[in-house]
Amino acid sequence: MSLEQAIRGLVPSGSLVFVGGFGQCVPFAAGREIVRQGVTGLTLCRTGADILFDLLVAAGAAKEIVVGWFGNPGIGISHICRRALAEDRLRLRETSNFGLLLRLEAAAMGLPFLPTHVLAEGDLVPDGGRRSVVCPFTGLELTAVPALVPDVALVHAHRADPLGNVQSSGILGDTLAGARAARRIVVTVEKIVDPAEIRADPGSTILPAHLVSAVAEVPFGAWPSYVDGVYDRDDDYYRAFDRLSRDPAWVDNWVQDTRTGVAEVVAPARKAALVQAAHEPPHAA
Amino acid sequence: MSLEQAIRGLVPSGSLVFVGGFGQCVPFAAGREIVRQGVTGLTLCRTGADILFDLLVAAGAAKEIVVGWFGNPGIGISHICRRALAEDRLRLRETSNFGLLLRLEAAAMGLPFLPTHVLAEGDLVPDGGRRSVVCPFTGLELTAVPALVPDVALVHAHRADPLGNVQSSGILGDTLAGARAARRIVVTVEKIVDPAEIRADPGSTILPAHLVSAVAEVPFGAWPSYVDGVYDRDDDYYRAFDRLSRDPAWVDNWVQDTRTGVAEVVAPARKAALVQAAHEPPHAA
Amino acid sequence: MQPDPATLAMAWHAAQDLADGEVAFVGIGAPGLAAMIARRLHAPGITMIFESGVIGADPDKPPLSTGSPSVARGAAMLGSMMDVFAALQKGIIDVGLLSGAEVDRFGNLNSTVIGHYDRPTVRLPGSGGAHDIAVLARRTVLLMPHEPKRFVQRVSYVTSPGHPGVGPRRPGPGRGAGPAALATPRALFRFDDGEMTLAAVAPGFTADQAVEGIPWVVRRRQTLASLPPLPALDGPAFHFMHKGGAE
Amino acid sequence: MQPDPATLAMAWHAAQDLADGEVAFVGIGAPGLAAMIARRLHAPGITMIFESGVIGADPDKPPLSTGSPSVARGAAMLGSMMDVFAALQKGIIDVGLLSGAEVDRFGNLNSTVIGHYDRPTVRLPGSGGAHDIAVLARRTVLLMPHEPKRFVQRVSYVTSPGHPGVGPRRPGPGRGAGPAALATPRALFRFDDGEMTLAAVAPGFTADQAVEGIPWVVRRRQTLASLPPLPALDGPAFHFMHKGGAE
Repeated sequence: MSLEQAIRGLVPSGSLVFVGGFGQCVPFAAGREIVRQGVTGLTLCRTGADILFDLLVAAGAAKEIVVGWFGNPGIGISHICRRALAEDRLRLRETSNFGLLLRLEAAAMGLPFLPTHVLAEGDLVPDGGRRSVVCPFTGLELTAVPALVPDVALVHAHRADPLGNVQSSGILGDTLAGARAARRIVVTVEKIVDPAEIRADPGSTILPAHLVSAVAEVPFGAWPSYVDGVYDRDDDYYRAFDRLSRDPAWVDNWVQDTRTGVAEVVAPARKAALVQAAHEPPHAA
Repeated sequence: MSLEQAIRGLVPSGSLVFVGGFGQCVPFAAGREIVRQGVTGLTLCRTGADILFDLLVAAGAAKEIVVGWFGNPGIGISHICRRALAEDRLRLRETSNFGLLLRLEAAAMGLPFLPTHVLAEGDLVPDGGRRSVVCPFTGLELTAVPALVPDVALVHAHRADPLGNVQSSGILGDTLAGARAARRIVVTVEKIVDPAEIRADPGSTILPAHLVSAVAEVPFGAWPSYVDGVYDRDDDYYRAFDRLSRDPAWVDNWVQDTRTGVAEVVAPARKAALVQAAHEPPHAA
Repeated sequence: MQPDPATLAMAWHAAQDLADGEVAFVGIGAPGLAAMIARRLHAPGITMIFESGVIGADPDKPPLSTGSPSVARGAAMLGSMMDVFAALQKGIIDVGLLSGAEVDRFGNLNSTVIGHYDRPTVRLPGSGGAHDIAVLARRTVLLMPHEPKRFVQRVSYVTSPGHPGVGPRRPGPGRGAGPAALATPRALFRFDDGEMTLAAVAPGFTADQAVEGIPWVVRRRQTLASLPPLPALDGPAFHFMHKGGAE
Repeated sequence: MQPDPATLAMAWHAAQDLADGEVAFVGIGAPGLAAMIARRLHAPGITMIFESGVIGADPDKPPLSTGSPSVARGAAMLGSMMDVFAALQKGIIDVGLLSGAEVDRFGNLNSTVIGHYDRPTVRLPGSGGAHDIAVLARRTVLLMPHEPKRFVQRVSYVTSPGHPGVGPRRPGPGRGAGPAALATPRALFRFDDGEMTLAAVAPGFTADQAVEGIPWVVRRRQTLASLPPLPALDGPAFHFMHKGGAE
């Protein structure tokens, strides 16, 4: 299935969308396709939002975010979300990262809630309100967090077979919790491979075909984030974004360039540099 | 640390012991050392018991088992445990495999209980009694299972560095849930390797050093179970055990041979055959 | 270890209820065999899940245990036990294949004790994942040898709940629809209104033989179907059973 | 991106509270830097855990984010986010290193909003894992630049709870002991009786300078210790900061 078809069929306007990726494998290509198709009214969720959230908010695709953190990871705040919040174009439902992770984990486990020791103190009110639950064995009072069931999860990974058995490596963060929590999973991969290649190394499979609704090959589909051992993070892009995204005019152009496909053209030399950096041995001098 | 020291220091009589391994990597060497040292009064737990439980029960090391299933996996019942139960030498606390897994998972997550949809119907009464918990968001009534916190988990794996970073592959089953649930972890491995080898492939690490109290090199330490890609399961042993273990005299000899170390001497030809079988490609003709 | 012809027939009959593309939670022995046969014949896209955490298994011979090397080799994914039970509890497993020492007319299974719990006549290995599969799979298919002592009015211990005895089990959150079929070497039963009902008979057996020895008057559908004959044992579907080596 | 000298000093002072063999839950920026410095000097056996799931990280340069390639490369284990938060909730993480936009005299941290929640003056990125670390780590060490506006009597929003304001935080199941220390570029504070208390001063600063601008009368220990001087920037401890390339 092409990415165009997958998004058109599986990410209708108004969906609750889990956005996978943690540092690496952020599904930028899928996000750009959502922008191109003019999808609207999405609610986005994950623990810590990457700048892909900014694109979807700036383009008017997302009206709400459910997160533990939002910003430019390791660099600073989200200028785009901050403006959208101030202008009431965006609704924010926030919790802590662990709180959000447990909401996804509850859904992945088929449970309506999970208990936890966090979110009982301080001003963070869990989504759904602060509710407690008492352990029937110890009498200990815990906080309950309600399951969060995304309509669809977007995941980028290293490779998959045409059936949808997906393999990856490196940092996964909350990607699998969110994917397993969702009703459907749409996957982009660097490479579609033969099923025999997957079955020769089943320990590397992170999602089985029966959970995956669509898989599309999109090389460099996580750029400007990275794919462990394939290409490195484009840190320059993230740094520049902090500066550029303060300017609404630049943001409008960026959205426009995304719609026309210009925004995702990576210069060959830059691609080569990112690929080379990913192949340096650890702790190289 | 030697296995002898690890068991002496970390598995005192009376401990609640999680026994890792699921088909593969059953920690037989550690179990045999427990028998040799004359440890007594243990409670053993895991989802489905392997015949290592039979050895520990027959030797008088274990007085109680907390399981979802006990027997000779894929072959039949446990003649040894059946006799011990009938003769009141053994106490059984049983639940379903998922129920037991959730008890370990609760402990691994630092929670006193977890909710579940199972164990509400039928005659299986969860350990700690049947208690319900109501979801404060949906009003749905669920069953609560109490955390099970082993004093120590026994794990066999492929390799570890001297610090205790442990790597494995293949079927893990409930091994990591039980290990994370426990207060201490004692690990035997086929091979101790350099820390650099572990850090060159951090995706294969299943347990980090800070959770591991002791690690000892014991090649063939999972026999007669197997180690994925190293040596295969000694199915003949398991089959013969079903017949032999019906005879109390044979069982007494077996315990005696374990105490003297004779029981774990594997004939070189048999070793070679099991190693060779593990290196056949999948679906070989 | 080759299965005997009666076990094979039972697995073949159970396989009739498995459709292509379904996700099946299976165990060792006859339940696994049923899925392996379906996968090699009419349901090549079936996904076999074992409680050991193996997903999309494709054993090249009948495995001795759910943790055997042949279960892992050539599988689509090696997950954890929690992965597969969480999926089961989430309600996304189409069918669970189950057996037990005893079954009753409502599909309750006993794999715990025969006789009194504290002083049993026969102590069995216990639930394992059977209770969980019975409660959580969208539907279950039961496999029972045609041994009349295994069929009882009411099992002495309900390890794996079937239908409630007053109509069919009601599915809901964390709750599947219960037994859809029960396969024996002689017949396939359905659970019309939640009660075991003879639905189809294997070639060479009469309806009376299909229920022979079962200690209650077994309901029968008005029109009984015929089960397809067991494919030739030397055909490609059963090639996998003739392999030697480790299991 | 090399840290400025003040950030470096703050990290160095926080590192004084980290002992060899401890397990530290760290983030990006100054908290991670503190653990990296400790690991290269007095605490080589420290285990650094990032919320991205990376355990025993050994970044060869200060990473840009917790999910950066340099966090994964050369680590002891790549786990999941659930692995590391579950360990945190289990109470086995010795120390969490935290920062925030504002801190108050009881060690409460704000990283959510300045001003009213619905119409904030400044909207910050939110908790991330900070709330969870503050509640669950056995103890926390806070890092704050010496910017007086960041020190307030009471934070306007408690993202990450500190001490309750009436004595020290009581540890218990799923509940750590709270802030043990707060490091600035000028000093190290302790939380005697749950209140921020000047305990040690960095070379070149007086006690008065250590609390300069903080809008309440900061408690001081009777005897103030001296913090060790920052090691030479061109020494081996800081070699890792001079590397280029992707982070």
